[in-house]
Amino acid sequence: MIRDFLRSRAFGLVVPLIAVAFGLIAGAVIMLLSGNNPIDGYSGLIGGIFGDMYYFGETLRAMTPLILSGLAFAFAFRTGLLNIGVEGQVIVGWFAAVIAGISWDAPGIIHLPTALMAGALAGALWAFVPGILKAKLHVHEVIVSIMMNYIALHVVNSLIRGVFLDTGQRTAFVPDSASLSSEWLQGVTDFSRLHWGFLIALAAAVVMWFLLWKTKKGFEFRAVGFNQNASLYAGMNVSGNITSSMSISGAFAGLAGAVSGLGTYGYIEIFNTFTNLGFDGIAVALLGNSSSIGIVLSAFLFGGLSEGSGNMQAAAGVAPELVEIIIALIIFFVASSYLIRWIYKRLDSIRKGEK
Amino acid sequence: GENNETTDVNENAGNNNAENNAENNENNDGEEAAEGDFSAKMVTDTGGVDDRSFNESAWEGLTTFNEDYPETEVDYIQSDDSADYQPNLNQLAREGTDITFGIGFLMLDDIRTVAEQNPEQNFALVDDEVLDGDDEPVDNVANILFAEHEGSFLTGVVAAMHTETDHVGFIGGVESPLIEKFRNGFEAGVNYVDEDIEISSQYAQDFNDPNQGQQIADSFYGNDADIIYHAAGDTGNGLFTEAIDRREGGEEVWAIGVDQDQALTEGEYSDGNVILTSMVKRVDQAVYEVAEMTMNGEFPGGETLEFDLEDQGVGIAETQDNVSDEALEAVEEYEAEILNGEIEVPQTEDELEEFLADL
Amino acid sequence: MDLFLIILYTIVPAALISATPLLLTAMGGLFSERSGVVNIGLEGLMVFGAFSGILGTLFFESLGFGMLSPWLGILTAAIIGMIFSLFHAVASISLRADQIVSGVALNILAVGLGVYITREIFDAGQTPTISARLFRQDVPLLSEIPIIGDMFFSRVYPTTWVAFLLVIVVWFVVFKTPFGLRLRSVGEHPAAADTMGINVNRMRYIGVMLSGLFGGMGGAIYAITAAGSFSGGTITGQGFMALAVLIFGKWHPFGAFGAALFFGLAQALSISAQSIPGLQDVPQVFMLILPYVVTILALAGVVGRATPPKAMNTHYEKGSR
Amino acid sequence: MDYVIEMNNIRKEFPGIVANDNITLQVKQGEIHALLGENGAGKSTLMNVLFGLYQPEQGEIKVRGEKVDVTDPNVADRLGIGMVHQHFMLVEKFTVTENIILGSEPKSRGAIDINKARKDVKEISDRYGLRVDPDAKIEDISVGMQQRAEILKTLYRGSEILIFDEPTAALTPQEIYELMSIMRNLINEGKSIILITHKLKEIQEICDRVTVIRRGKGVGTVDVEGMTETGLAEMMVGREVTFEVQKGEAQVGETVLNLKDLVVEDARGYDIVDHLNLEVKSGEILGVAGVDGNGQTELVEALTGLREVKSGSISLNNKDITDYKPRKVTEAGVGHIPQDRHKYGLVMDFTIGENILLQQYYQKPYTNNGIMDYKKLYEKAESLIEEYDVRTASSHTLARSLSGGNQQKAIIAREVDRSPDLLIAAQPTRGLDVGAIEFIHDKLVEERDSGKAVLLVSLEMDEVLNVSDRIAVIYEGKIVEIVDAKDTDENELGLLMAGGKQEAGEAE
Ligand SMILES: Nc1ncnc2c1ncn2[C@@H]1O[C@H](COP(=O)(O)OP(=O)(O)OP(=O)(O)O)[C@@H](O)[C@H]1O
Ligand SMILES: Nc1ncnc2c1ncn2[C@@H]1O[C@H](COP(=O)(O)OP(=O)(O)OP(=O)(O)O)[C@@H](O)[C@H]1O
Ligand SMILES: [Mg+2]
Ligand SMILES: [Mg+2]
Repeated sequence: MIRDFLRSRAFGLVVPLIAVAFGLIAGAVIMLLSGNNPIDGYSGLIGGIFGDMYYFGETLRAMTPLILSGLAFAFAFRTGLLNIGVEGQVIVGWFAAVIAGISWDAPGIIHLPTALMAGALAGALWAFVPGILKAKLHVHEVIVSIMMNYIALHVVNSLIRGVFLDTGQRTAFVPDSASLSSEWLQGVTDFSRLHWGFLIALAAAVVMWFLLWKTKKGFEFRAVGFNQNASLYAGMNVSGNITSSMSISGAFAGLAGAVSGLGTYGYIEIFNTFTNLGFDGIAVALLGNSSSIGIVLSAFLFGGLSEGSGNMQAAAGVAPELVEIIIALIIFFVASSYLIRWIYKRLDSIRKGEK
Repeated sequence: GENNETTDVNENAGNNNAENNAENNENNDGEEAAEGDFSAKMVTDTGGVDDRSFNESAWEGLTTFNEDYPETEVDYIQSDDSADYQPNLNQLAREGTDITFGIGFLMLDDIRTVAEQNPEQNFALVDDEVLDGDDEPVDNVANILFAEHEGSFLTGVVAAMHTETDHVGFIGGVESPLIEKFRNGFEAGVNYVDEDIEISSQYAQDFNDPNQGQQIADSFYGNDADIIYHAAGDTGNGLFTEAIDRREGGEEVWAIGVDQDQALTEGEYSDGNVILTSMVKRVDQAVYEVAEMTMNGEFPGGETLEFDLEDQGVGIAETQDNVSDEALEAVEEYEAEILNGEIEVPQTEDELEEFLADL
Repeated sequence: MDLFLIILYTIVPAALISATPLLLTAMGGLFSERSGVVNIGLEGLMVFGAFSGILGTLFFESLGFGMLSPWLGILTAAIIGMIFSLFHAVASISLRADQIVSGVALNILAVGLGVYITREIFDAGQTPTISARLFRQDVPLLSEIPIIGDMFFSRVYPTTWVAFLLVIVVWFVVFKTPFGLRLRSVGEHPAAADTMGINVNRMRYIGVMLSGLFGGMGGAIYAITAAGSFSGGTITGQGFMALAVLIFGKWHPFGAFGAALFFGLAQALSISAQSIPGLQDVPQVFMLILPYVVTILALAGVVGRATPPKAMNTHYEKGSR
Repeated sequence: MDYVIEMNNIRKEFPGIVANDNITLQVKQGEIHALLGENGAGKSTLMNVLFGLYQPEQGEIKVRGEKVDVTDPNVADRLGIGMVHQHFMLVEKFTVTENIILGSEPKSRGAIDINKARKDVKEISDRYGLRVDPDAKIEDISVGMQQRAEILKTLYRGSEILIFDEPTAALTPQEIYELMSIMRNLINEGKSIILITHKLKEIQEICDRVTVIRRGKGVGTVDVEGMTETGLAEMMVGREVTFEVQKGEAQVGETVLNLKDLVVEDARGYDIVDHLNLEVKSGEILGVAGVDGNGQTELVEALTGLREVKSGSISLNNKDITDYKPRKVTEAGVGHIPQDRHKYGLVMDFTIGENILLQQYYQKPYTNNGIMDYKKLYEKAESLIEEYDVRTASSHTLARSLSGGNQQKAIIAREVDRSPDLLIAAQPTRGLDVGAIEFIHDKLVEERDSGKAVLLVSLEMDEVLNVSDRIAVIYEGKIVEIVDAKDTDENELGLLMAGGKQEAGEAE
């Protein structure tokens, strides 16, 4: 009985929920220890997520690129690759999409898709490098993708600075024909920056699920991820699969950048540091167990917590870093689901013993 | 609902006698408070409210304002990344804040958007000018600029007066028009004193890499520069590290700080302080003034206030222990020349070239 | 030729400075990964090391320890880093969390906790600047050696030489002592180690805690020598670079030494390029990406495949195969 | 009676299964005691209990008459119990010496005294006749030498009671022969041995007594003398077992596989397959016999497209398939039961269903226009699971959790079901119990009887002799002789495998 439950899908949901609860309790303890009122803190936080349509819209807006960068990491992860380079792929994707947006004119029906494609392609290209090196020369993809992050940052900054600078630190705005922003979505959410990219991100989650679990290619990606030799034996093109799954991962990352550029901002600016969208994507993916649904949910949690933290500070004077602590602890508890299972089993056997 | 027509920048900015205003408004204030507290709040950029730079300075302005007018309410919201600017500005606007300051030119576009969405609210942007789609100023936004080039010119003068090797340096954070103003002003100042002084300059392309700052400083000092000015945020801390290190090793080198009187917090070594002087940008004063004007119903919406040498919006730091009297005299002299228009300090590369050609 | 030497005189000392924290942190990663625990959390360990190193220095300064303070600060960071690393150890060893996930959580936690505590203590997002510092010094005698002396032994931080000595110590410990043999066996084939009576989990705990110790020192040295204070932006990516150094160096102390130095050189070159005739006209962006591009080329061309410890990223349960 | 080891009424449970159910095992001083049982009967579990890796739920253990509590391998070590595990417990990147001293290293001034260690290893290996190179890395040495290193590990610790868990499964006949004499040496030195093996012949040859367990329960202990192989097998399986492979005359047809002057390099660039010529015809099983390392592995890899051919040609049904990629080889009509089932045969983290369709997933009806139809895939897998008697909880179970025999059955189901013209079976029964072996041999014969060509590569002389119609002996990358299985015997084969023919030829 317990064994069945512990293995069941339902339990798969219970673990993250308990983990979130643990994380929040730990956060409350930290607030108490540091002399803050946890109830005020959390009501500020929740107010900052659900308080009104504006905040809710902003939360959805914040989670949009996180879904995509989470998918990017998860896709590679599912195929046996560690794509630490999501960050760099986000940056080049952002850049390419905005440049495709500002450098020519076309009707929206062509312009917007091209700009999005440009972003995805740039991300894919950036990920192709560690992919091909891994496939052909067995170079560890982790280092190459870390290096590619820095290269992306410097190259993109220098191109903006040298070629595309408009005012201040940014390029010109993309025209409406290449913009994802939606007056309607802004209208219903009381002027939040929610944009069509949100739907693209949700669609991408479906795409990833479909690709991995419904297509022939997905079968091969997963097989190669688990066992290259057996995949070779079964006639799969191993190095081709490594390269393409890395590139697909990069395309998701590039889209994450593209929706930020075409949706939230409308431009790209010189980055003083990394955007962190990519690094947060790693955490989102891991928290979501690298599954599409899990990623959407954990991106919501991430987006919500970080949006809400502003209000938490304003309303209760709690430093926004608390949210990072809570996120880290939630990840910790999810990863340690063994602990939760163990506690559950213990409780169960105590209950039985009493009967 | 203050409606201000665009007025002449200087005319308005000239009206900056803070103390005077403060006294004048004591009476006024009681009425305002009765209607509901006047609130002035700010959104920091990603540096945070305690960045020992302009965010901190702006917050100081607001806290002083609050001390002077205790019935008012002041507060800030911190931004963790640039995607936070808009929600944070929006949040303050929604709370009905009487004036919301955006600190840093990175907030330019966000403040425009939020201001357009909340036409009843007042905003002010530090370090840039908000223009709408037709390049016209936005009615409910006041723009606060500083003449960094003028202040940097004076530090350039100090550097030129102090250099023993006739070689000085400049370290920039990320290359951008704003940081260019610092550099061009500095170079103009140095070469105005002595055309033959060599100036090395380099961008770290990062505001947050003290290690690189140190290495750049190392290579400048190693190539005989003895005074280095920085406009590079945390990267500049590496400059101080290197300067202290060389000082301890007996070398006579100097560093010049930026934005605040950095000698107060940085640069100490066993036998003094390596910071020769700093280029101070009085964000506090600017914020204070704009808040006060707004409270008095004189919100300078749609206007651009440039705080320059004349209004003491920029200048060299109060800590002057290391500066020679000679240099101070020169500073005074050139300051007067700038004020009376004899010297027009260049802001851009092109202007600098022209300026140097005319020497 | 002379010019070449002059270039070396500028960039070698600079390379040593940037290599030091990377190298120490990579040594930490080496202990952890050699014992079979992946350590993506090196970044977080450095962050926490930087935080506790600065805090420790400030604390000892205030007690009047003077010039001893930074050293005590580094020691503090080593100890606190070790304690902090228990987070990763407990999760990934005892609670069988995925090691990569746990490392990522560690990174997020370090920044959050470091800045949060900083705010609580100083009411600001960054600490004050330390005043007791470490200074670059000439190494007695050695700095007199012609050419080499000026390059390697003049104006170096004492921490650099401590780090280099530690590399030798690490090498000795890992490859020459029973402890090292056991540590490596646990990372290669935990079941085999278990049958030889070695407590697998205990070795792994030690491995991870040593990574905390070294990572903490690495972060502290970076903060104390270069930054002088701690804020959320003090460590941005150095831990990942240290991970790259470890992999590039093929999980070997001397390999990591070479990799760190190589990396430091590339970086120093990119910074000094503007004062080197011939390189002055190269657009800065090429110089900025140089270290990273060269690393990729080196991996692709010369260094080739690196095989990680075999049991890395696996949990050990008795009796499982 | 003085038993060195007494395990009384041992019970050990794993979640959902009782691996040892009230088993009693008594080992006399100075004997070689066999432990016999099918795959999964519980032999390894029982030994792991004795060695302290598992704690029993019930039962007692006595060592030299004294009741002991073996809480971990260190306790076993102190009691003089050493174990050579079924799956080698060697660190591949370490040297032989390092592996042996691990956990009890000689020290001098804090460092390992590697010279003393090497000397000690040398001394012990000389004493028991265990040839090893103390400085060689495990990954570079033969399986036989790895085995000897494993034994040395126990001797180095001074173990008096040695447990060998299936030590011969991966050894060549020569190595088995050597191992036997080593075991005799050990007994002469006064040690006692518990030997687990599926090879009844070995039991007969070397063991004194045998304890048989079946499905976790003890069946009994008997003296080996007077027991026949059939008797032992019956005791173990609980039914009659035939050892002779039942097969009729071969109906030999056209040439299916034709290899001409085939040259293949090994990883170090050495011509390990060296101008090899061979034909396999439909309706026959051609066995390739040879000592390990004479190019068998590379030959099979070249045939199946996993390794590049340097020169020469491979043709299948008169069509040149040299340098075809694996998938094209498969589609041309080749089935391949790989030698290493974990490395090549299975994706261990895929379900057993996905593994069974690993060669067909991309074809209709499992894939239509790039979209998979998992429903069809699992339907097919389930029918094969049924047909080939793969014992698994469901078709959605991960391959990892199946026992070796059942994993192998799944591979055979996959390869045979496609009904390839040529079936290449490399070491298809390694490590399996007699029941499973019987099943697999029957399948090979069935294929041959339906007119397919079968190429059987095996290191087990028995298997080659029993199953094949013709036997090709491979030596140093060449086929040195082809003999009719009916007309040859172990002696002749053994001689040929050792290069006998060539030497004879050279002498002429
Ligand atoms: N670690 C384990 N966890 C759970 N069940 C196990 C474990 N090890 C063994 N078992 C169970 O115990 C039974 C006995 O396994 P064991 O390995 O002892 O068999 P064996 O007799 O050694 O088989 P073989 O001849 O294949 O080596 C298995 O059928 C399996 O169900
Ligand atoms: N760690 C484990 N957890 C759960 N079940 C296990 C475990 N190890 C083995 N088993 C079970 O034990 C049974 C037999 O396993 P075992 O490995 O002994 O088979 P085997 O035939 O000896 O395989 P091999 O040929 O690989 O040695 C399988 O049914 C498997 O499910
Ligand atoms: Mg077994
Ligand atoms: Mg077995």
